[in-house]
Amino acid sequence: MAGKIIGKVGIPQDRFEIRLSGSGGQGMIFASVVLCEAIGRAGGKNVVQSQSYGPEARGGASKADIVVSTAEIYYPKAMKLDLLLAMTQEALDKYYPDLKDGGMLIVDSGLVTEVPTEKYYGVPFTRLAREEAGHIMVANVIALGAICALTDIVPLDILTDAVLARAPKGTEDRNKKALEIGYNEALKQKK
Amino acid sequence: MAGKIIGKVGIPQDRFEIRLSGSGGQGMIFASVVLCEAIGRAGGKNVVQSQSYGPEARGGASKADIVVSTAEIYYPKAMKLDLLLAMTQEALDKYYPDLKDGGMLIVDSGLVTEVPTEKYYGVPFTRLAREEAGHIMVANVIALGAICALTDIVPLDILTDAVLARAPKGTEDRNKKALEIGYNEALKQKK
Amino acid sequence: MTDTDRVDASGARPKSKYDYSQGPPPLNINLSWCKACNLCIALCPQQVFEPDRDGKPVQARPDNCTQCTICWVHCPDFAITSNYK
Amino acid sequence: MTDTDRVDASGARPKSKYDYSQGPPPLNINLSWCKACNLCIALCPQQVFEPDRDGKPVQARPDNCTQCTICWVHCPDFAITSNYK
Amino acid sequence: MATVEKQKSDVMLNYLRPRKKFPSVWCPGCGNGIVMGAFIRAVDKLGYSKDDIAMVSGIGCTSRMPVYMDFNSLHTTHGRALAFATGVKFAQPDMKVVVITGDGDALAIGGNHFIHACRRNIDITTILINNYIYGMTGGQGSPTTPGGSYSTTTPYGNVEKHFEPCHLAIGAGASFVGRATVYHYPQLEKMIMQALEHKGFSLVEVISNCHTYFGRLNRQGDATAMLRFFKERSVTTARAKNMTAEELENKYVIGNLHEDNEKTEFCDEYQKVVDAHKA
Amino acid sequence: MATVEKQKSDVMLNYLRPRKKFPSVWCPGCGNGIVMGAFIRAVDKLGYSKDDIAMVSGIGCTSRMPVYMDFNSLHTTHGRALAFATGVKFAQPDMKVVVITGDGDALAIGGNHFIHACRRNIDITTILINNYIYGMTGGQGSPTTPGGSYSTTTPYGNVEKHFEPCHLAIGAGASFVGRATVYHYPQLEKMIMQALEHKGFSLVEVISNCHTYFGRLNRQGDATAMLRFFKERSVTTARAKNMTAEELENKYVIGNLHEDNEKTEFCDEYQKVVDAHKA
Amino acid sequence: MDRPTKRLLQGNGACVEGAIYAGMRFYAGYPITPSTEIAELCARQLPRIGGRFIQMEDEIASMAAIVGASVSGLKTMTATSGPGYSLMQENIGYAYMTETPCVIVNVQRGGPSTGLPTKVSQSDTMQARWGTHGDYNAIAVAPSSVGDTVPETIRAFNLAERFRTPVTLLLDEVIGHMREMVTLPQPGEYEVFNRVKPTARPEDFVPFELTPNLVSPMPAYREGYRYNVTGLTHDPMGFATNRADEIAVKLDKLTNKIDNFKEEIFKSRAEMMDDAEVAFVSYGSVSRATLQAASLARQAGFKVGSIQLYTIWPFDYDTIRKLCSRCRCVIVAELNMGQIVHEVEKALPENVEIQPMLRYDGEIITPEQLLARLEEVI
Amino acid sequence: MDRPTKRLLQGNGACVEGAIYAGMRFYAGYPITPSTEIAELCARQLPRIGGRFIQMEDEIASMAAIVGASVSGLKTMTATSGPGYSLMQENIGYAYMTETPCVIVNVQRGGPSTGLPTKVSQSDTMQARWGTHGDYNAIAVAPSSVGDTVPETIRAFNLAERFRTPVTLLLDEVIGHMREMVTLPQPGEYEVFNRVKPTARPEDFVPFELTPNLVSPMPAYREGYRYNVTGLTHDPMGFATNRADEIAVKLDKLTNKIDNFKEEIFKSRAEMMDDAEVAFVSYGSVSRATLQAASLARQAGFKVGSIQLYTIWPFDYDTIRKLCSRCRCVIVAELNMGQIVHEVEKALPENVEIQPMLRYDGEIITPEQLLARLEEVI
Ligand SMILES: Cc1ncc(C[n+]2csc(CCOP(=O)(O)OP(=O)(O)O)c2C)c(N)n1
Ligand SMILES: Cc1ncc(C[n+]2csc(CCOP(=O)(O)OP(=O)(O)O)c2C)c(N)n1
Ligand code: SF4
Ligand code: SF4
Ligand code: SF4
Ligand code: SF4
Ligand code: SF4
Ligand code: SF4
Ligand SMILES: [Mg+2]
Ligand SMILES: [Mg+2]
Repeated sequence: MAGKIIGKVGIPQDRFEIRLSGSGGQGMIFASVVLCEAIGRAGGKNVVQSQSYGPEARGGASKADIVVSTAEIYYPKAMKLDLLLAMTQEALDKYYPDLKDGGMLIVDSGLVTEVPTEKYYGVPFTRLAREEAGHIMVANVIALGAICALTDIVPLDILTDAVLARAPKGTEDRNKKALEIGYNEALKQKK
Repeated sequence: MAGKIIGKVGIPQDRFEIRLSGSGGQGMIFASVVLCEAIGRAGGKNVVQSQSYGPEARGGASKADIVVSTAEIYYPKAMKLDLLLAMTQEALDKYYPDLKDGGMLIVDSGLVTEVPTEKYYGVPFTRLAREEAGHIMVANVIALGAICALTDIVPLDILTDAVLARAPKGTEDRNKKALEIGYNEALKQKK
Repeated sequence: MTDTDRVDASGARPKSKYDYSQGPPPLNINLSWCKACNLCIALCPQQVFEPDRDGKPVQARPDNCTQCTICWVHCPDFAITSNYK
Repeated sequence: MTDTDRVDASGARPKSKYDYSQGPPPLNINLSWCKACNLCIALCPQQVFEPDRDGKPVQARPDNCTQCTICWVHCPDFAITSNYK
Repeated sequence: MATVEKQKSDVMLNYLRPRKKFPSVWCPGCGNGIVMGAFIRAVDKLGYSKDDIAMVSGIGCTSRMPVYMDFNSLHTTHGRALAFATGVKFAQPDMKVVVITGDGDALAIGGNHFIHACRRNIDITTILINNYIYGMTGGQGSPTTPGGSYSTTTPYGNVEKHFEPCHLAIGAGASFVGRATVYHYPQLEKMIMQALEHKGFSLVEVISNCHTYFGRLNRQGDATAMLRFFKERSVTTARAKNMTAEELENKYVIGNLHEDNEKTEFCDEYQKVVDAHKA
Repeated sequence: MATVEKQKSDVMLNYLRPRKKFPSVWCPGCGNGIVMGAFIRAVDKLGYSKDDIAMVSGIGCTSRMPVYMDFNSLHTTHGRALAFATGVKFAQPDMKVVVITGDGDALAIGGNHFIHACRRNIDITTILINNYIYGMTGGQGSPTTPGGSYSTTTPYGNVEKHFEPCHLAIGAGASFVGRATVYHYPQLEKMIMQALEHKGFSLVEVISNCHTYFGRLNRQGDATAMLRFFKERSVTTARAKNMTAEELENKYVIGNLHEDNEKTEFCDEYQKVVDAHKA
Repeated sequence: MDRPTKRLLQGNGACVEGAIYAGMRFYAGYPITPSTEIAELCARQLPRIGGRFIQMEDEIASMAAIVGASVSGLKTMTATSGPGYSLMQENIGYAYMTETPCVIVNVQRGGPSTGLPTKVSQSDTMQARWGTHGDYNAIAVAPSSVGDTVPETIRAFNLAERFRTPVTLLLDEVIGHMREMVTLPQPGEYEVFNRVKPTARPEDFVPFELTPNLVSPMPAYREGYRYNVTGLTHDPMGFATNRADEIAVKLDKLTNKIDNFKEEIFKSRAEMMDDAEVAFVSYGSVSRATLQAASLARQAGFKVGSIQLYTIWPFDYDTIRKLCSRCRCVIVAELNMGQIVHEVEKALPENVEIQPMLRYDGEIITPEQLLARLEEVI
Repeated sequence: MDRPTKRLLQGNGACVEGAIYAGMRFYAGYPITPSTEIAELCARQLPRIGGRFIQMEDEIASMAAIVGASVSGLKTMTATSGPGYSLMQENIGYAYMTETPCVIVNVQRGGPSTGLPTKVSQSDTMQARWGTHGDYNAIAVAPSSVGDTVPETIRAFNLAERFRTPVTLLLDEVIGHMREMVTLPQPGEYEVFNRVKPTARPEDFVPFELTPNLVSPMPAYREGYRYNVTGLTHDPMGFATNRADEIAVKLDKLTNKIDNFKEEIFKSRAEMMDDAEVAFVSYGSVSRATLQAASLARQAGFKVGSIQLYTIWPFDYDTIRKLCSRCRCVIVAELNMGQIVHEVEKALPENVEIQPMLRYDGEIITPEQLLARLEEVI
């Protein structure tokens, strides 16, 4: 489609599209909300979050999209992903085709075994959560730490504040630690 | 209103409008249905019957209209009555204004005491029903007999058939007698 | 419109503790509200009422009335009130 | 896909009247239907199962199985059938 | 409950709606008027302020009642009175909310709201006038029409079973349930008073006469005949206790059938949440 | 009831709908699947023909069940299954008509059809899976959510009273009423068989686990934990007879609660009218 | 049972006669003025012909029951009026989605809400097209007299069965309650369409198959076909789908199976329209008066015609445009605040003057009123 | 409770914030995807501000309860989606007839029937105008983003109270579920309209008085005014009437109190329309994409504009005609099979080409699709 308008101006690509994907219980919605809130609070950027639903509302949604832009976000849904986080093999298989050429792929290397590209970051989020952060529940937060390290989408301190503001009382330390683990582990790999 | 159309052709008056009116229990609907059916069966004329309803359907309706015409009946409601039967004072007071100049008025002379005209037929239907036909219930049928005698709307035998076809089993004789009483009583008065 | 006709009681003395002979009749009947349902006439234990031509109650035996309330509490159209109670 | 792995029972002899040593394992598990809900594993009175990495049942102590029906009637996804019953 | 002077026979005139035309639309002798009188006298005896009473009804002959009285009146859609009333009561918990309803209105189309109001035990008094038929629409069968009875939609005799409104209410959780008839006036008035004073959902089922349809179609005669019939067929709960099921067949057991004064009330319970969480 | 060969463990595979994707949409461990297994095995034991069974449901997790089985399946609107089923049964009186419904579907929006089906005593078997919550929409309170329990619409603990579905059904006139749990499988299967064979309206209330919402919000753990909980809290009707009301608090009384085999059935009674009046 | 074929019937009675003629054997309903006589007559007549009548607990249940019975294999009907029609909307939508034939009679009275239970109105016209949520296509049929209520009811059933869809029969209080002499049709006099049954083997059966005319054959229960019926958007197998392509196919099917056959469905009666410069457009009981007014105007020498709509929905814009090709003014007469007038506006070019002649006070439009309006425009 | 005024909210959450800002203190509802979060948030938030939340047994009861509570004196709201909206229709009609202010939120999903519970749609647009039986006039408001859901919800309440009428707030699944950062308004930032109370003495009070603006003052319960409220057509005293003259007066009141103030009610956002030769008309979540497409076209040098409807009903034909006075082509983009497109057709002269750009497969319209369509017409 290269007509009179698109041929001339194209659809502006001033947007960064993120998808967090996994299975029901992995807290992808929570992670997306926190990430959005952090980006929103950091200022200067617009964010839109959306998620998929099972039959009616039931069943944990397994996919959340975030669109980030310095301009007004006219179209709220992700079209071509700039960043895909896949916490399971199934999620990767399903959403990899939506990743832009050259887009960033982050996978849970403990659960995802077959990756169709060599350019990706693999961090064993779930194993790290269980073994180092003390609870499998925070694998998603570790992943957020990794995203923070691998992109310049949001500063770590603001992300930390956002996580703590939403985390249940009593889990602050665990979450803080999780963020750090993810951040550091990813930094190691940063190319 | 005497415009370009009405001034020229007028609204055709080839219709005869009858209203049977009384109070709830007096069987005006039944009478109108039977009369209609008789006219319809006699052939050559179109008939339309309609009736008024209380709140929702409850409460015996007290008024039934019949339009008779040799032509197609376009407008199904009565506009100016050619014949008004009033079985109570209330009914007469309410509907007398709808009677055409020169229209025929028939009242139950036992129950209606104030009649605003001198040109009317008065027959004590209810009293005749109680005293001569054996049951107050057939006052309406007596009235039908009277209408039959005073107009040429339907032959008595066809009317009799129609009444008997609708009357409950076991009341045939009573109804037949009622028709005759009404017919004869009215004939006496026929001017 | 109120029924103020006094109709003489024909038979036995009423058991009433009220003496109606000096004052108004035992009851007020609002004939414009009355629908002639016959309930008061039928339910009165003292046969105080008779129906008029339209079926509405007439106090035929007023002195019988004991002000027992039955007629007015059962009147579905609030057409009866007492002159004494 | 059916779980046909036999995992040796380590401990005591099963109380089962069935002898599984010559034939197929006591149960057929349809892993593509199994959702790893853990009910069969937890409810089996003979501790026949162990969860695999995904939480799906593995017949860890097949000889214990008495064909009591509990696991398959409680499996909400009809993933378990018996090879003997 | 304020003490009031001895009630005059014309007390109800003080409660009729000004500017409304009387008499009512009801047929001569319809029991609805008797219930209305009992309700007014009960309210008067209890000394409630007119402003504090909301009368909610659906559609039906019975449901025309509120318009005749000088309270706040809400004549709603068929069957939904209790749902509207729930909104009124919850919005204005200090009001006395009363629902007037027919057997069709409450139990046919409105059955769901009926059982849920019972379940919630919301403090609404429901006066259900059971005349065993749809009066307003001209005599169709209702959920209380007895088996074998005639109506315009059961021309060969009703083949359906009927609800016992009181049993249904008890099964659904109502905390005050009683039955009265339009013949037994003093008991009716007293029961309405008790229901109004009860905290929680209260049901007064009033057996009443639709002689125009039920009476006529089932050869039960006119209003008087039907009231006499109610008299003959009624037994009090006290007497019923010593009667066999057979003896009780075709009898109306009248009196209080169920009363639970321990059950907490919906609006009260909600208020506790508000009190605990209000910022 | 045809005599059938001893049932194989894989019998249910014969009844699953061809061309439908398995496994189901339900969460891992959802009790719905257990009930579905019991239903299939009951049907198989009774030897019914697949063609003769119509399964009707409304909307909810539970109501998704019929699509998975190779019977005539009618997945209708929320709460209306019994009204649709009444149409099916009355049109095809020789069929076995079964309604699968949830506590919300049957008792919230569908409460009216529920009580009227009970009243009519129409020969429909209703399997009501009571998981105390709205599963499908994500964990809102239902009419069976116990007082004090948490759901997404009772964030401060439920202030409402709950229905006892069985009591409601009895109050409304059902002629077979029983309660089972997904833990007590053999009893469940047997009760479904009895209900299917009963002539008239039959209700089987199955206590089931929505660990995804009810379990999580009320800290009752996963599917296994909830099934164990049902095991611990259940007493049979036989045992319950000798227990005090206090002892019975928070217990699930399981077994047949009501059975009336004398009551005539709606379609039968109607057929008599047809036979008497058919021209 | 030999009864005279000419009988005095209310419109409501004529509707029952038409329905039984068309093969209706299952009626579920809930009484409401002014439709109640339909239920009462069905209660009396259906047992006599082995049919079934049930009074349900409300209109929602009535609509549900007729859909259940129709899926089971019978021709079914319910009747109601405004408030009940509103309550039925959700389950009417279910009938659209599941493509279940059935006839819903709406004997219109004044609204909104409880409104005017015993007064005439035509104010549910737009609701018959747009009353339930979502996208679908609707058929609504409107007779104008007691006499034509018999064939129009038969036509409503035929359309329902032919197109596998709910059909609304729009009567009004005047037609419903008025009595006229009606000659009842003999067997064979009118075509009766019966639903097309599948011929595929059960294992090959595709319940919502895309046939050439977009209508899928429909088995009754116990005919060996077991399939799934759901109100969820579904694929041709009847299984719920979330796939964009399958969703569009289903909705297109619902719309096009009717749109593609608009000419077969649409029915109007054009009188004196050949050279009409002024035309009435009307439907239902109003058409009697418009026809008279038009005739009178002709007698007076004016080129006036009358179009009566027997099919309200789908509205056939092309036909109306063609019929009115010589008109400079069209008077749309209806008993509401202006509903079908918008459709007529859409149908006609801008240079045609559209005159709404509306009445919504519970009374019908008189010939005098129509003539007075005519006088203004001719 | 000090909370940051900028928050990440779903559209459903923004709706609750707007409602509470507008003074909503009573919510009755029944869960249904995709509106459920509105109920859940009300359950949590209302007790904290002394308000009341109740989950009713169904949508019929929910609608009834908010009318009851509104008559009692509170500002009330319910929220639902297609199937529930259909069920509410009868009691929405009661609110029209009794002139009871309240807000009904319809978070639209795909229909008809159960349809597509988790997929976006705008297919209840016509139902919001014609869903209940009888004649009446309707107001419907449609925001296009999470951000403008706050002020539009406030506006919906203001319109409801100002005109004593139910108002439908049309959201859709995308707006309802999507999250954006929203700056919550400060007290005083938006006007909040409170219902006009009577000043007459109780004995002179005429509850449905014909005031100059046709809106009658409305007391709360326990303010000393006792009057009758009925769904029957009634006279100014609130008593049922069958008199033709009084009936017409009542229906005219219902219609004219809104029609006479169309300009006050209608709200649209016209961008780049001054010299636009081609325009988009859209509403709800689609408007985001149309605005982008129009901007891009402008950048490419084409005279393209965009009109976003914030008020759907009453549809202001005049304003649309004026705004499009230079257009030769108007593209109406909506997520249904063509609903508002008919209104746009009615508004514009015949020489303007109308291009429907419809999508009804559960997905939203992309800017690419809009540009592709634009390319065809420019
Ligand atoms: C939705 C709806 N359906 C049906 C009706 C018609 N209707 C009005 S009153 C009524 C039945 C009334 O019966 P009941 O509640 O027993 O009251 P009664 O007239 O006997 O006092 C019916 C069916 C209506 N008004 N609205
Ligand atoms: C008219 C209507 N209102 C609301 C809904 C939304 N809804 C779908 S399922 C459901 C509740 C289901 O609860 P339950 O019946 O207990 O079934 P479960 O999911 O727990 O098995 C609701 C409210 C709907 N589909 N239709
Ligand atoms: S008060 Fe008693 S005694 Fe007196 S008239 Fe009335 S019913 Fe008869
Ligand atoms: S009870 Fe009342 S209405 Fe009936 S007859 Fe007596 S006074 Fe008249
Ligand atoms: S059949 Fe019984 S013993 Fe064998 S695995 Fe299953 S539950 Fe265990
Ligand atoms: S019960 Fe069934 S689904 Fe659950 S773990 Fe066992 S085999 Fe899998
Ligand atoms: S129809 Fe029956 S219920 Fe209605 S007013 Fe008459 S007697 Fe009373
Ligand atoms: S949400 Fe609850 S009821 Fe629904 S499938 Fe999951 S566990 Fe079962
Ligand atoms: Mg009744
Ligand atoms: Mg549930």
